[in-house]
Amino acid sequence: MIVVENLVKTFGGFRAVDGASLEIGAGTITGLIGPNGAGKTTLFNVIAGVHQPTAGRVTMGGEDITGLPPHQLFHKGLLRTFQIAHEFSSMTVRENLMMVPGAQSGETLWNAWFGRKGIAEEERALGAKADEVLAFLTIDHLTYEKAGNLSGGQKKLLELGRTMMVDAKIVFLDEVGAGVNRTLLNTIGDAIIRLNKERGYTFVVIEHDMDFIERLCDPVICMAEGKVLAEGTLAEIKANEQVIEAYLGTGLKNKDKLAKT
Amino acid sequence: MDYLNALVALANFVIVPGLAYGAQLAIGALGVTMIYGVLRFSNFAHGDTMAFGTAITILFTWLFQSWGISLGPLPTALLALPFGIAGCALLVLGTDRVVYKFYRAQKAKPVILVIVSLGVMFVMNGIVRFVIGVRDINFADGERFIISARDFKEMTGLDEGLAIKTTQMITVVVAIIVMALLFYFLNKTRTGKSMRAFSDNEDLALLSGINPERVVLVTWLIVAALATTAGVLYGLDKSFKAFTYFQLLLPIFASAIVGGIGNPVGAIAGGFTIAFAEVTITYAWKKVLTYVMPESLEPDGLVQLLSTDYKFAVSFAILIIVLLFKPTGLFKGQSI
Amino acid sequence: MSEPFLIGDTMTGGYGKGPDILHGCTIAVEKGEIAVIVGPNGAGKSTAMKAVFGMLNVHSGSVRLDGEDITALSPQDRVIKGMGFVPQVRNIFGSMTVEENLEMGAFIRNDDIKQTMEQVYELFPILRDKRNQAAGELSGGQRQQVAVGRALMTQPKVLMLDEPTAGVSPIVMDELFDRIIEVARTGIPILMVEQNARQALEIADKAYVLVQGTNAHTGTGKELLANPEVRASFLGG
Amino acid sequence: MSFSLRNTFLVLFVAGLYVLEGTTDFWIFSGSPDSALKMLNFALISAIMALGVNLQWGFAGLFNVGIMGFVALGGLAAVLISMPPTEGAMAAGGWRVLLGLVMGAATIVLTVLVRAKMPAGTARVLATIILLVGGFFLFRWVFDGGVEGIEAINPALFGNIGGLNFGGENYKDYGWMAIVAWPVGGLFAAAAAWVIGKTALGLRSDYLAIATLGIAEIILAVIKNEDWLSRGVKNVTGLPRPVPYEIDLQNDPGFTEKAASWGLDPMTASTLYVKIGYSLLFTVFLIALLWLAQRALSSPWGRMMRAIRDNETAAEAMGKDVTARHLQIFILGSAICGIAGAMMVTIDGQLTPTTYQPLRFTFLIWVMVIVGGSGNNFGAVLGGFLVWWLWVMVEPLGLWIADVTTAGLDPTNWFAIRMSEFGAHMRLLTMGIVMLLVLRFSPRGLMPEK
Amino acid sequence: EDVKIGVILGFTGPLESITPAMAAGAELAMAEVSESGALLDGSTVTAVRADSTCIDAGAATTAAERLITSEGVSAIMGADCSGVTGAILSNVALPNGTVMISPSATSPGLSEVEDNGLFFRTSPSDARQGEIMTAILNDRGITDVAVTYTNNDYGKGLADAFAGSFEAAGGTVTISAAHEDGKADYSAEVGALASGGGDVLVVAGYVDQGGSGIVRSAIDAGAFDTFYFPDGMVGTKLNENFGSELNGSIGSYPGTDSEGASMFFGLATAAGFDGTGSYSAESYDAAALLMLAMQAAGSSASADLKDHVMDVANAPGTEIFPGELAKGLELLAAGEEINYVGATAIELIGAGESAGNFQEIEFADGVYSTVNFR
Ligand SMILES: Nc1ncnc2c1ncn2[C@@H]1O[C@H](COP(=O)(O)OP(=O)(O)OP(=O)(O)O)[C@@H](O)[C@H]1O
Ligand SMILES: Nc1ncnc2c1ncn2[C@@H]1O[C@H](COP(=O)(O)OP(=O)(O)OP(=O)(O)O)[C@@H](O)[C@H]1O
Ligand SMILES: CC(C)C[C@H](N)C(=O)O
Ligand SMILES: [Mg+2]
Ligand SMILES: [Mg+2]
Repeated sequence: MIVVENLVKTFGGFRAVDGASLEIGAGTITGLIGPNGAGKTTLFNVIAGVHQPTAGRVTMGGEDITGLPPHQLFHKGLLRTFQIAHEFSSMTVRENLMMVPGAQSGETLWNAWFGRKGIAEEERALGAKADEVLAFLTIDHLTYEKAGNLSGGQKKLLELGRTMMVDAKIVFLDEVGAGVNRTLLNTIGDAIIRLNKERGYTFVVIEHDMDFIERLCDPVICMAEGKVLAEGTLAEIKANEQVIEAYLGTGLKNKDKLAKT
Repeated sequence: MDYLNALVALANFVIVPGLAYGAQLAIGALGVTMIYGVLRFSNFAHGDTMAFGTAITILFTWLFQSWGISLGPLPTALLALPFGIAGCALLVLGTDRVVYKFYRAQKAKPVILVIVSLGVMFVMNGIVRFVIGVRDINFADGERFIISARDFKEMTGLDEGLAIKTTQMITVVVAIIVMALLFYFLNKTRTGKSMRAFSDNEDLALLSGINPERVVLVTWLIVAALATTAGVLYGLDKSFKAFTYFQLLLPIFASAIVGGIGNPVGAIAGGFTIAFAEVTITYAWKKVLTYVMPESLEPDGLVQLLSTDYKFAVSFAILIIVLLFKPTGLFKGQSI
Repeated sequence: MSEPFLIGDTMTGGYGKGPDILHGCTIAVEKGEIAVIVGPNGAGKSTAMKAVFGMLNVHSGSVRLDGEDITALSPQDRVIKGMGFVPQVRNIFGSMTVEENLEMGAFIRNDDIKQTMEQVYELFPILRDKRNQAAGELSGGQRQQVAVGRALMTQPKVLMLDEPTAGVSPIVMDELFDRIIEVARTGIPILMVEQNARQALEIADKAYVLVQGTNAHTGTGKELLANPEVRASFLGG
Repeated sequence: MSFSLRNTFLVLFVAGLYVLEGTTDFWIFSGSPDSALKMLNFALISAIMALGVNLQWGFAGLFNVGIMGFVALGGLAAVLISMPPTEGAMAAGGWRVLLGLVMGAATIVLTVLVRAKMPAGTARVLATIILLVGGFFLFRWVFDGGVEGIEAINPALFGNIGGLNFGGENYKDYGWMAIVAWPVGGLFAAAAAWVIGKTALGLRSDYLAIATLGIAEIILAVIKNEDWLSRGVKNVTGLPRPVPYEIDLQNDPGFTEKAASWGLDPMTASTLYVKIGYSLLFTVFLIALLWLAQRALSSPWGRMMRAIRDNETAAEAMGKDVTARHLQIFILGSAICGIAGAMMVTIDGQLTPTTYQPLRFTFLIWVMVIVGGSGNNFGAVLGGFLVWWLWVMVEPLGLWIADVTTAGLDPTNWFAIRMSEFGAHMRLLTMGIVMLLVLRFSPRGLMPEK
Repeated sequence: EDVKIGVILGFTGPLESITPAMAAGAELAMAEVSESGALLDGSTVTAVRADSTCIDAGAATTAAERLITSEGVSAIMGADCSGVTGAILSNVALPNGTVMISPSATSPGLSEVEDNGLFFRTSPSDARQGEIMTAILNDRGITDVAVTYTNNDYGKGLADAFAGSFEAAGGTVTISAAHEDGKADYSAEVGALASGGGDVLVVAGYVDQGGSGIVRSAIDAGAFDTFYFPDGMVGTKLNENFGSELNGSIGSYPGTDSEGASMFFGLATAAGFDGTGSYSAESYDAAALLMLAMQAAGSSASADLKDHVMDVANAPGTEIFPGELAKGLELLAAGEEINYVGATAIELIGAGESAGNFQEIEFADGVYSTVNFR
């Protein structure tokens, strides 16, 4: 679905992504892991059009999408969430969701002025959809709260909720799990699986929680220092020496100092 | 062909005035940039703050003159400057207490503070005029020239003169010293760094034990010093008039922003950029070219890219072009 | 039972004029111990931490540090009393370099900070490489490391961490927890909110489950880990 | 929409200020309906400007500090549309000027095309330079000649190309052309906004601010110095107007009779008649614009704009074309300012470029928006009315304060002497104090955004 | 009766520093009349001030509106700047039928403006001054001059008028560059002017505005040694600011060697203000003319007095000087004719503007003095 070829992104001499090549198969839930600063988010940002690549090419379903601006990619069915939540803070939670779908007829000025009827219908449908998503994410009690007042985790949920408002082809999730309660995260995982199975969304998931990756992802790609370090099933990755050394580690060393009770 | 005369003419009409004016703008811009950098708003009252500090300085200058105290070749106003700064500091600290503090506590948006500063500007405007009146005041004394155009011609035997005024020299020297001090202060000292921390993330600064009141206090003290110094140097070089100081605001803002607002080095660079843009773009090259070109090719027109009518338009055009290529100013400034 | 070193006792309060978020919630930590707070999103965990740090209107209940009532103190004064805090969001100085962030952490200290800084760099080696880079340009996990490093620079008497491991890689998380254990064992109490709850509860001496601003469960880390109800509703089974 | 009690009170309060001005001479009020209506007319224009700025700032977070430029462009339109053409100007150089302008534009288009066609490299740079420099000189040669021709036509009175009014000598009978000029003023401003937006909208907050400020200065420099266009600083006076002239009314027996039947003398009746005429016209425009703005704000379009204002990156990722939207709203807001600018020139009856000072035409409008409550259309309009009232009334207010503070003082007292010299300057001081007080007690504006 | 006269001047804004002396001049005349008790059987005159801001037509017309409709002023002494004067005239004075006498609006455009006989000025149109300047320069054999003017209708109008007549007389204007008032720095203008060259720099600006800034900058850089100062530049401020640096420079401004001028200076000094300030004398005359016209009309209403302004200002009749307003009023009351000469030897021509008597000045020993009258 997405093919990344020799992608390079530098920030004033520093190569954040350094010749990464990878493929994301249609219909998969691909996990993307790697140490902090490996370039995962930067890779996302380049694919999603936030940054212009220094070199390399990105194609989506065969079409060259290198350097297209984010709003165009959105209309091609490419959605993403942000690692650091980007809510619309002075709008209500419900509005945050309702604004997402593209091509709303009420988004042209002419219709806003003179096309009240049709818009009202559309709005009702959007509202219903938003309420559904909020209920699913268990934050329906906050429907009319300003998004800026949400707790850290709630904002993360809202990020995810936005991707559920439209029919996407491919969704990039940047650490949706960080800061989200694990029980809820399981529910989110279920939803991702369902969207993947029932609606055929492709997912790319950055996550540091191995349990979550394990439940969802196949294949898994591990990046380090801007390059792809390893690729395969999670089991294969977990067994990879380099990955263990750079990323997974071998558990707590100070176990002995813990309370004995 | 006479390169020497051409060079002197260019220096006299472009380089020297550009340097002095640039330095005046730069010190003004430093004050604006400090407030922006730490307190995060564009202070429209800065021009009038400068006027107030200068007015106090002038009052003290008159006092000293009446006592017969002087600095010899240097203007007496330099002696009065510390008193002006002190007066100005009292004013801005009082303003902060009465006005700005409230909005800080409210965590008001920067634009609210901008408009509030507009209100403060009106009030200070009134105060300055009450204190010293609306007239043009010339308070420079001491030696006016380091070298005057006439003396230069006599000395060198050239056709063109080169004039360097005492005030121009003082301005440039002071600008360099002030910039160096400020740069050192902000980047190397603990108080300076704590000010930057405060401007970056107020809550976290609190959690690091930085005392916000102190940061604000120090900022205003520095601003008072910068504003008064800029105002006095400008007033010495040209003259003091309340209305002109208000008008100075525009080029000062332009300097701060083109250099990269919030960045002291940028303020300096911006000051000189704006000054030279104004002076050079509309310069009529006829005089210089007459010396350089062979007689047969001497220009009969003025050889002026654009008439001086467009002086501001052009300097602003340059500013916009700079911003298009460097969207946060010459030296990466902040943006909220 | 003697008074814990730091205790936020039956606190009730909320943001500004808004509704109460905390309803008689109590959190405490003993010297040398690690206390962990878990709970669903929006339960009020961060709010409780902020309340202990005096960044919120607490209109009933009190906060006591080492037996002294500090309810009325400003956050700054609490820093001076030796409390250190890493908030959940906006926890770095984005425009300042990594090193300057650390220096700011040590703002209230007047002694030599070189050694502490060295320790932080050892704990988070990546920060040494990035010492002259603006913290705002770091990756999510790196920022988190800066945030924790900044708090450690204070050499606090008690350390409060709001989700320190959000977004950090497993290896760094392990190292962080290792370090937290070490710090705690030197006698500095640690109060921490965590969503990586299972790992956190494993190292917790004491744990609180917060739901809707009240204490739902309290016990040792092991007890809560073993509690099937807690597991199902808060730890993801 | 439901108005809260507080808002109703505020509206009544501000309305009351105007009513008092017109009915009682108590305190600082004049008790003159004429004066109240005059203030009302300018307040209506100010409110329209505030609406435009609120659209840009309140809806989209665009920091436009170049309002003055757009207002001035609107004024220029009023001259170019409603004045008659200067006789012989087209022949003397008008065509040549037009040709020059077309050639100037063609040079730019050509350069852009050539740059698009040619591969990057020295050759392209060279071609660009040759095209631009050559084009510039050609343009100047054609253009300057035309300008000279036009400016030579009776410079003390004309020296400009004039406008499109086809009334010729009797152009004042075609006063309705002034109304046509208002929307054209909007178009002028919109066209300028399009160019500015295309180049500068990528800049953030304060940088955009200084860019717009600069562009306003550039626009003004052109209006001040291109005498062939609208006489530059020599001003154009005697613009036609959409309402009758007082003198004509006074000389119209029908009107004087009517006036007498209302118990008014012809003078008073005529001045009131004219002012009310303007008020009605402006009110129609204001209400129409307010309706459009309000409807847009409460639609999905408005929601999208607010989202963009809150977080551009996220809005972009959610498929919203932030650049295009910014451009759209920048053009709209500027156009509204242009309309207001044309109205202002019409009611003044003259275009005086030196009038355009940032303090009055940019910052005062900002004060209106912020004091009224940014993000709230009604707030902006209310702010327009209140702040304009203040701007005018601080003069008597200031004098009153000066009087009160020196009452009972011996006139030789130093304070009294200082105050008597200073009286007029109480104006700005008072303005500042009142502004600070308003913002102190409602820091988010009188009618904050919900 | 208490007659009210509006005094609309730019008390705040770019001309704020010359305005007080102008207002004082006008009010001096009013005080003189009030004290005499000779006006319309013992009426007193009160000045009502309003701020024209000099630049903001909106604010100025609103202020004027209030003066007329609320304060009920009979006539207006003002406004000062040509731009706002035109605005007030066509938007307020005309509809309300109020007489305006401006002391200082000199733009040639105002001669042609539609005024219904309501507008007068005690200053000459700049078209006239252009000719005078040419004559003075020609007499001194100066053929090459550079010109700088303040960028408004006054400056531009004067510069154009001057350039027209100077070039027609065979002179050369090497460069004509505008300067904006109240700006921070004039090096660019001076640079361009110096490049243009010329024997004399003509500064068509305001003395306490950009004009002085240009002069300062030009002297400091050694660009020009001799200057020509038209009306807006002549003031004691020049002596104070530049002193002997200006030795050899020349200029011209409205005025005569009439005793009137010196009498007015004396009165002003006694009243505690500087009568030599720009347009202070013209303001005195403007106010005086209004009151004399009232007396002649036997009514303080504008509709009546407008037809008498020209009569009292011009011959024939007994000459009236500053300080002699009471005498004028009495003569008028007795049905005799007067010829008000006033502080500026005023003579109204054409559409009611001063014919323009100019005095030629020259700097020597750091002060200027009148050397000739034209
Ligand atoms: N704007 C920037 N300027 C300079 N360096 C940057 C910038 N953005 C990212 N970097 C650097 O690029 C590297 C990759 O960052 P990135 O955010 O892609 O990491 P990541 O893999 O997402 O890490 P994490 O798991 O911590 O989120 C980091 O070392 C970071 O410091
Ligand atoms: N600044 C604020 N103003 C008003 N309400 C707030 C604010 N911050 C948080 N809240 C509300 O308080 C409640 C508790 O928030 P808090 O941040 O304490 O949750 P939390 O337990 O830390 O959740 P998470 O695990 O998601 O971080 C939430 O419902 C949230 O909407
Ligand atoms: C007050 C004067 C200097 C005004 C000037 N003569 C003008 O017409 O604008
Ligand atoms: Mg990341
Ligand atoms: Mg939290």
